[in-house]
Amino acid sequence: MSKKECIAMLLAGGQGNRLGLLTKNLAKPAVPFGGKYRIIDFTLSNCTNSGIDTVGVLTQYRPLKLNSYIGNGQPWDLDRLDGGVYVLPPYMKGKVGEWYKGTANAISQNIEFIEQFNPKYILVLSGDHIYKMDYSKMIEYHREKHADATIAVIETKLEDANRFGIMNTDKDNRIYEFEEKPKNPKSNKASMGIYVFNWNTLKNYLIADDKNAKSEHDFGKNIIPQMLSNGMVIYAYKFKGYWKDVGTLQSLYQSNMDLLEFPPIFDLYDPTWKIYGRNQGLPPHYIAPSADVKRAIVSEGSSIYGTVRHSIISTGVFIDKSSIIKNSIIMPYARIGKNTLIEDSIIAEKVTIGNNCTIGRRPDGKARQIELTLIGENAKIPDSTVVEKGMEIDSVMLQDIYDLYQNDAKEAKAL
Amino acid sequence: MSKKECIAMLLAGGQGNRLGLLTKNLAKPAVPFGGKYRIIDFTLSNCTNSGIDTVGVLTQYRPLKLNSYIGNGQPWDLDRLDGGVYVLPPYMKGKVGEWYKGTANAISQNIEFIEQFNPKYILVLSGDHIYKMDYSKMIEYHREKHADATIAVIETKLEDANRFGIMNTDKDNRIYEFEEKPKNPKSNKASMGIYVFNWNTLKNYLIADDKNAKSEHDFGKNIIPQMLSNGMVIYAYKFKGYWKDVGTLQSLYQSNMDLLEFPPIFDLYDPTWKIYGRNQGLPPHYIAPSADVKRAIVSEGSSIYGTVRHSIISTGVFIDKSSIIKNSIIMPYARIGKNTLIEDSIIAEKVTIGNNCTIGRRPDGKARQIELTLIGENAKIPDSTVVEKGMEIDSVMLQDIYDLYQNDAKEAKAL
Amino acid sequence: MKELLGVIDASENHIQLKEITKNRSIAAVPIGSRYRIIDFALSNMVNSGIQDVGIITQNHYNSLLTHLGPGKDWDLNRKRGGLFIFPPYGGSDSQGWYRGSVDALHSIMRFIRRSEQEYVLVSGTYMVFSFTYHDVLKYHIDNEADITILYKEKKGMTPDEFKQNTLIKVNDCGRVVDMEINPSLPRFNNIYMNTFIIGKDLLDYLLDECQSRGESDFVKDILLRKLSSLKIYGYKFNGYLACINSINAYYRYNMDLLNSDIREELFIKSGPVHTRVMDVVPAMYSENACVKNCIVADGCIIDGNVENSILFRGVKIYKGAKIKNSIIMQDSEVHENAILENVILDKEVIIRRSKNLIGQEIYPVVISKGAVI
Amino acid sequence: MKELLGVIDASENHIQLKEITKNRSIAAVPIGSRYRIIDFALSNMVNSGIQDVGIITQNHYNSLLTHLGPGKDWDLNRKRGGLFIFPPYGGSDSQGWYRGSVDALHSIMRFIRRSEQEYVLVSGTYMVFSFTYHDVLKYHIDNEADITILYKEKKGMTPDEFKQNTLIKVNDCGRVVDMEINPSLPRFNNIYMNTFIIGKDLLDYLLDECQSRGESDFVKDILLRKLSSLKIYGYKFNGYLACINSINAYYRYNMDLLNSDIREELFIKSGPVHTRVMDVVPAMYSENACVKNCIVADGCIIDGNVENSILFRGVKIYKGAKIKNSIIMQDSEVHENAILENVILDKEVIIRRSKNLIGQEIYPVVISKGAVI
Repeated sequence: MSKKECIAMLLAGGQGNRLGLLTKNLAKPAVPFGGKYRIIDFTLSNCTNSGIDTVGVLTQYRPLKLNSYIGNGQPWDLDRLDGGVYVLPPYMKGKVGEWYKGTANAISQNIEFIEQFNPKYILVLSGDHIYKMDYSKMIEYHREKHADATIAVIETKLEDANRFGIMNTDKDNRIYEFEEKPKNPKSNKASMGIYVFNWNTLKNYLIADDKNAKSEHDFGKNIIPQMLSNGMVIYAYKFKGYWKDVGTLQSLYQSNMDLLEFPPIFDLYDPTWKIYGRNQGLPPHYIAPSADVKRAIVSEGSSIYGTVRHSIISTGVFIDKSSIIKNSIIMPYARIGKNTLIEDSIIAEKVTIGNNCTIGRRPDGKARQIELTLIGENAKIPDSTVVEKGMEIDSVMLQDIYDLYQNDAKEAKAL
Repeated sequence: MSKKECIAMLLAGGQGNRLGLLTKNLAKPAVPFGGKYRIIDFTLSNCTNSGIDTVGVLTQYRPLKLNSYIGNGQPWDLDRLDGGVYVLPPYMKGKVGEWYKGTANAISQNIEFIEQFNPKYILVLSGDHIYKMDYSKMIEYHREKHADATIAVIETKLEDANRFGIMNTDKDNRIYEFEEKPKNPKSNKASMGIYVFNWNTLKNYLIADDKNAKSEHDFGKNIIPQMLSNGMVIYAYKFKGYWKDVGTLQSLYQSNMDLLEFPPIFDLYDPTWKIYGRNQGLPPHYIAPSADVKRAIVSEGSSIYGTVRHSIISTGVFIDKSSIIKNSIIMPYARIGKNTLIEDSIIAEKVTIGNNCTIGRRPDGKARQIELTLIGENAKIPDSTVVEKGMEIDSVMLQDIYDLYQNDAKEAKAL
Repeated sequence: MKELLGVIDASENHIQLKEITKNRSIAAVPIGSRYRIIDFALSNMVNSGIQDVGIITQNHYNSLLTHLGPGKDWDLNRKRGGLFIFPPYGGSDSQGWYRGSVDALHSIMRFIRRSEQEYVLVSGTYMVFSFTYHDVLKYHIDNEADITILYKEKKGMTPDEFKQNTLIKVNDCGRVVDMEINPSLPRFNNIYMNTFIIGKDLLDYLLDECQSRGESDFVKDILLRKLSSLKIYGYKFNGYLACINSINAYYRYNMDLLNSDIREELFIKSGPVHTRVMDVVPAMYSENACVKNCIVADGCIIDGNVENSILFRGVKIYKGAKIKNSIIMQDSEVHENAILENVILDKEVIIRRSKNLIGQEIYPVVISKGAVI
Repeated sequence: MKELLGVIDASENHIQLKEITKNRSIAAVPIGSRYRIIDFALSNMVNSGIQDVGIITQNHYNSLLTHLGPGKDWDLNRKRGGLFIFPPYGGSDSQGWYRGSVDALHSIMRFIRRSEQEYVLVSGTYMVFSFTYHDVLKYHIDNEADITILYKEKKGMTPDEFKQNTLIKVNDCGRVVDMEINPSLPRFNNIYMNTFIIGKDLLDYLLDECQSRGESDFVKDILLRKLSSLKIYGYKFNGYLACINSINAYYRYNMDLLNSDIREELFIKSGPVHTRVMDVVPAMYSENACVKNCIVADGCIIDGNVENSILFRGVKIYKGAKIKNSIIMQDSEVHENAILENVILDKEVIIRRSKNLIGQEIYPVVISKGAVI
């Protein structure tokens, strides 16, 4: 294989506990987003659009769907002869195998993979961020600054800065200190979890870190502080634009809703920076005479006979007559029956909801922080079910509820 | 994804201990073969040529090179929109992950993957066999016999039958008994480790087998005997033609040497059944005026200035003047210096051998079973080294030898 | 279907749809919000498991080439076989423009001869339907037929459509016993669907014989003449058929897609209709959008009123615009308060503020590509 | 090299190599055991990181199309950009056959205009060399040049080669100050390599101006005329150059590949030369093989004697055959005891037992594709 200027390593290993039931059977980067995308599409498209043609996707949690979804990489133009996209799970060396122990360890276990391409730079990315960024500009900046590492930062409100890893920099944006969630932040430059390293430098730090039993093998907690304390040159690269970590249900929901703003906060319509995704080959969507759709995103293959307000309707969704969808995300291939109300909810893939249901109704007259309701993948909600606001329900729970009901009925009979 | 008639699952997980140093850093299916191929090329090409467009490659041992080699599947025409080739490592479900515990367990851990394609049949293959076979004919046979499972068998000499899993069949080739390495074989039908199953049947057996703590989770030892004892219909499918399990160094060597027979025992020149492999884009090979090449296979990118007899010269190999290569396999990108003799040896990838070396010289006048010499990947053999017949040497050992020598020298000085 | 080679004759330049086919062949005409007409013929082959497809093109083949590319989106970009596109003058056998279907097929005979398949399925493009050919091939083989042609009962079709088509009479055994070409008042009940299966060697022989007599039309000079000497069978197709041979038919059949049953049959039942993937974002409906009975492709931004219409990818409808019974092709824009009724806008048309265009259902107004009104 | 668009003008039908170019363009002529001439120009672009390449073709483009396919083997089958092949009549701007390079370039001007790149690198194919263009572009930009052309000192070249080429005079600053086209007795020292870099807009302007005057030759009607009004710089190329403009040159330059230094320079130094992958087995040498100073492609089976020769893929040399100083193209066979000396066999030639063919070094015998002798 030829030498590559820069290859990207995308950390997609996390289980994403904070996405609740959504990631019960699904790796976080494979969670649907914005009607026809999955979260990982944004990072992969950024790579392609930035001219980075070799991407390793590090994954160990339920990678099947992600693996199938990425396939040969063709949708993102990453089906390259020399390079392209590789899904990299943990593997056995000799008699032993070990799972990835942290972000840095995941890269460290794949040193051999990276060395094949003999890259000058390595770009470390997260698989659960929604943004558009030209990495080639960041690499250019890294090169100009003769940096050992460069970290992309976004300026947050100072009062929010205590929730982030904060970079304290000098005038030239060189980082002299890194503080993880500081109580009294000195700066508002929050790390976006996007790093450029000189590969040879990073490699040495990874090998040293691996031998350190006390380390958590994490970039933010271990590698960067260690590099700083050794006087390495680390610069902050300021990013301006939309960026959202969709690691929680709330932020995932909010980021979807941001797409409905007009003029857009986050514009997907830019032809020079297309977001690629695997196409399902579905027909155009259909809006019936009985439908009423306002402030919505509607994707291919769906059919709408009911009312949709301020919601995301994904590919292959069916919404029957007299139903009302409000402030919700309906994920691919969900089917909603007649005369059903869905509000402030996330309805996961392939959910079926019967007729006359009420899901997540907001109490009248109260305007406060939205409390989300989540129906998990493949769940079948029977007719006339009421799911109260804030609940998370999946098919297994439904079975439990059903069993319970049967038991109650039996006991009732027995009595 | 659409329904597939049949998908293939290729067991490529084994460490291949019996290939010695060759598989120290390499999964067995990625071991070079026949000048420009790797072992897995034969099975993948069989799939493509049989019209099977979805192949899962089950791997857990050092899959990096295999992963990179398979890439997007394009060389084997397996870069399909819907299907193609997938490398399937073990993964974490919830908080726990487990490594593959046996051939059956490897498939069992990937039930979810297989279910995506909703196949009628599943073809289970091994990644370390050299042969050409039209699986579509075997599947057709399986269908015609209304079998639950079909096992490909090859007729061995009866005296060899005790080294194989032997199928005892009735006149119609229905299997009534399976004996693993029987002392007194009743039949010469040896299992080739190639199975067709009705997926729905197999799935149930896999799930049951997984719960059986006593099982070794192996197709030959557990699944097939269990199916037989339940009265399932299992047929033997007779294969005629060249087939070699290259699981040992000796058989790998022999199978390579078989390519040098004329007329060929195993013909790779058939245009209707091409063996595909990843192309290295090297120029044609060069035979110098000083060279003398007879009974040899020579691959692209090599340059030969010395003498080659009855040997396989792989891609990118360089053989300098006055050197003699006899009865050997020189793997890709090895470099052989001047005036060096190599006999009965396997020289692994990227080995450098200096001038005036003698590797594996056969004692004069003695004709007996060939005892192989192996130089492991990346080893650098200094000028004038003599490697005795039967040795296995790799770069780490060389370092030890060197250190030893230094020590000896020091001690000699100290004295 | 390893036994079947697919051939699509997209050199049909006798079919013209006014301005819409000015710079593109009928095969490349946009239809149904995100497709081109050829997608149906090609997807039928792919969904039937046909692995090698040759496409014969003639003039204005540029947009067709761009649409098909190397065939990736139909999974036909294979190492061996896959998609072969024949531009005119491309084959060394061809001697200029094709006079008719026999010339067109003859020009790629070398390709057909070299193929591994025993049978050839030849189809045109302007007859739009969704179907897989497994049963037809079985029927062909079981009947030991020389040629098997697809037909559909004509009921429900308009006299316009007969004029440019062939009607056939089939006896009880399925044999085709008579044909009439482009009749004004048809006597026969069944319309020939421009699709047939034939043995490779027989096709070779017939084309050669026909060309050597200086003739060029497959239906008139081969099928009709050989009705008695060859075993020509008809396979009855019972599904939905759209015969797009005039601008009115084009308009009417697009509107048919607002019927859910027809969509189900065309797009779902026989497998997906593959088309070029454009990586466009989903459609966006604003606070002011009012959309009723429409099919809408990805990439549309709708801020106005749309009813009974077909919107292609990237269409923009501004606030206050009113669109009814219309077909709006890719990237066209209808600005504030414009009114369109019974209109076909080709690609990249801009309708300025407050402009009105009203056509009739039987005479839709057609606006050429790129026009600004 | 995101700033550079690649254009290969493969419409060079003034270059003819006897029977070898009877049914193929010079760009598609086989060379060096497994390549076609265009592989070098195309690989130079790919190895320079150029992502979009347009190829202009003219007559006999079939074998070129087959060779290039969708560009997979050059990694140019991309979603956006990649390889674009323009058959004649393909662009709607083109009006027939190209009279010269200006017509050829003009016919794809729409493609060039639409590209994202600022500069265009235009190259022919029959000048074979391996090189990457990073430094040339930098040189072009640093000089603020209008056009930068590649040249090489003529020493070592034969008078034959000047006759079909352009020689240039370059001053100390690198400016091109004079040119002579196809001279018999050249006064200048440097041969123009048919390769230049130019700004997209300037190219558009110059082509338009030139066409509007009814002229058609880029060198004569643009470069030569504009020597003083434009800043035309020469970039000196110091590597190996093969100018394949006659059958003798073709023969001689193939033989050059037996020199290891030249192979190293052509095939290794500037990155791999990509070509169509054929999935052929490695070459097989029998007990009787005797091969000296040859380059041999995969798929050959050698049972005879071969010396100072170039063997392409799938060549079979039978026992007792003697081959010397020859070029044997793909799938040709030389049967028992045949003798060949100074011969070029095109593809799929069969030389029967004991036949002899002896040419001269300065007049090699050429046998056409498919001949049986």
